[in-house]
Amino acid sequence: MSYEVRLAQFEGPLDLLLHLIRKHEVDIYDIPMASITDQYMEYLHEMETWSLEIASEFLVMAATLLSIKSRMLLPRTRTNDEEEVEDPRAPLVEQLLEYERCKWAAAQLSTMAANRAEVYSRQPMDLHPFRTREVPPLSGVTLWDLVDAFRKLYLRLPPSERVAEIRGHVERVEHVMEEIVERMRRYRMTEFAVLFQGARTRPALVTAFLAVLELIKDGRLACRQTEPFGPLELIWVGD
Amino acid sequence: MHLLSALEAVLFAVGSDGLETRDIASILGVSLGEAESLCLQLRAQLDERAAGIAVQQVADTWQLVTRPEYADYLKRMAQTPMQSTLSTAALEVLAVVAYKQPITRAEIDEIRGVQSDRALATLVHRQLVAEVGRQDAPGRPILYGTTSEFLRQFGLRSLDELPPLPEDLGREGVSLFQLPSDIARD
Amino acid sequence: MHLLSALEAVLFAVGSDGLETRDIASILGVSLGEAESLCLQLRAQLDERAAGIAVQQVADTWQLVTRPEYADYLKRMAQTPMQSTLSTAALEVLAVVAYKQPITRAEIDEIRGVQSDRALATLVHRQLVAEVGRQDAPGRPILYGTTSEFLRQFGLRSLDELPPLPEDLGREGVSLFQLPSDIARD
Repeated sequence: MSYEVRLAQFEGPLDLLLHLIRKHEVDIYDIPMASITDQYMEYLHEMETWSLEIASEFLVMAATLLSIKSRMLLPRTRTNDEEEVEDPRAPLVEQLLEYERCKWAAAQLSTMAANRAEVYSRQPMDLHPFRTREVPPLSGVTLWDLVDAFRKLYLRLPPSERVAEIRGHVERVEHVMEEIVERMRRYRMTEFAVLFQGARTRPALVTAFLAVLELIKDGRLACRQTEPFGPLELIWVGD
Repeated sequence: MHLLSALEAVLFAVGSDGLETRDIASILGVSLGEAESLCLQLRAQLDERAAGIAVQQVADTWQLVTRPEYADYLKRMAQTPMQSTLSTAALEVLAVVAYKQPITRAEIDEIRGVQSDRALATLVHRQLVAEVGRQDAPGRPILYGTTSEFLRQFGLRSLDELPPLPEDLGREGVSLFQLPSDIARD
Repeated sequence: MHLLSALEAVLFAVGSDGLETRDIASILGVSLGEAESLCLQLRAQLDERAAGIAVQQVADTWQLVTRPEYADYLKRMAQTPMQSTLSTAALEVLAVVAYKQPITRAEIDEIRGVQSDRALATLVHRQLVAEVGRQDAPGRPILYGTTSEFLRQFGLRSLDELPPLPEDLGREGVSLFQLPSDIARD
């Protein structure tokens, strides 16, 4: 017996976000980033408590949401006044709208398929009693074509259903936060890159990043960048 | 009127196997007598307007057939110059039947991921594939296999001479569906 | 009238194979225009008397099918081959391919925000989607498009019959399924 455990009923992070936006009757063109981000994170945390594997796409989206949220808190820079400053939410909104159109189209196709299933055809009649002439022999069709047809079919078969996927390790933001706190108490100050040298996988890195953002939000950690694109310094302010 | 059309739809879809009166009664939810009366009504109606199709009763089985007057058109259709090659779909079905026989249409559909009735009809028509029996399962589905015409056309003395499939795939029913994922993906 | 019945007989015999207009023309010995007009007449006639069967035009072929109203009776028949339904993920991928073709897998992933390889493999296996070329870009990624099997299974004559994509689903309060039908096509 195999079991498939999916992240609830959502097809992906965009699906989840759309659900949250619809559920709270929020204007998609003016998404309140703080509350939507909180709800999104809450959902992920809930999944964690159920020990469900969270696909990395969901974590990447979490990072995106947090980044948009933080950019919206920043004062608009005065250096390039002339240029219209783009709403940091714009690319996300565009993505959500595109995905919603995709869902709409999928629903249409589903209805069309259902209508089609209401209609029955008939197996072609065996016409050979009506045939007076001989069927011409096959020409140019060889045994090789037959084997080749089978090989092509074989290549078209979908990968075998892999229904159970159990990961030995689940990254949890709370755990990583504890780890960071412990290390920052010793270091007091360090660079972001140094702190995460150990994180090899993308989910691990994203989780670590989320943990840092959570600690900053809690006011226990501060972050400083002395020059554009320079190293990110983390400073311990907690306790 | 409504039941008459329902009967027409049912007889149309059931194909050349036809249906017994009691099956018709149970599908339409009417008595045996009513089922028979409906069949006779449908026959009269189709006869009256000289439709392309007619109701035929053989023993206790009813089926729809083409009206004999139009046989010439069917001959012409059967005669339409047949291509000397096979379509990709027909070739694929033929390959599946050759290597997996005896096999039902549902099993062919399952392996191919698409309905195969059109391609199968072509192969039967060309006498490369034929009914070789019935599966002992609900509905007693037809089992298909290749014919001696198939062996002749492909220059084989027997089915043992079919070339083995690469990596012996398909020799057992299971191996088809246990593919290494790196091959099966695009 | 006579030709109309002949057409009915021919379409009945050909079943799920269907016939293209030019085949009908050559079998009945009429012009292309007349063949099409006969098909439309037969359709109107069957519609008028709410027959059990109807004429359907899908992907350039004409065929006889049962009328949807009688689906309940047909479901009661034992040997009705049911198409297995597609998962939500597969439907989403199919929708993206249908509307945005030709499209690469990476672009599909981008729109859906998740990986689509498994759903795409299923669609390729079921011949609803196929490789239609390669993108002129690094790695020469495969471009996917829908097939004529897609048109057939979804009852479309051509891709133009796909419902136009609504431009703006985003505004609060606009229900997904209460959109004016004349919204501009994407």
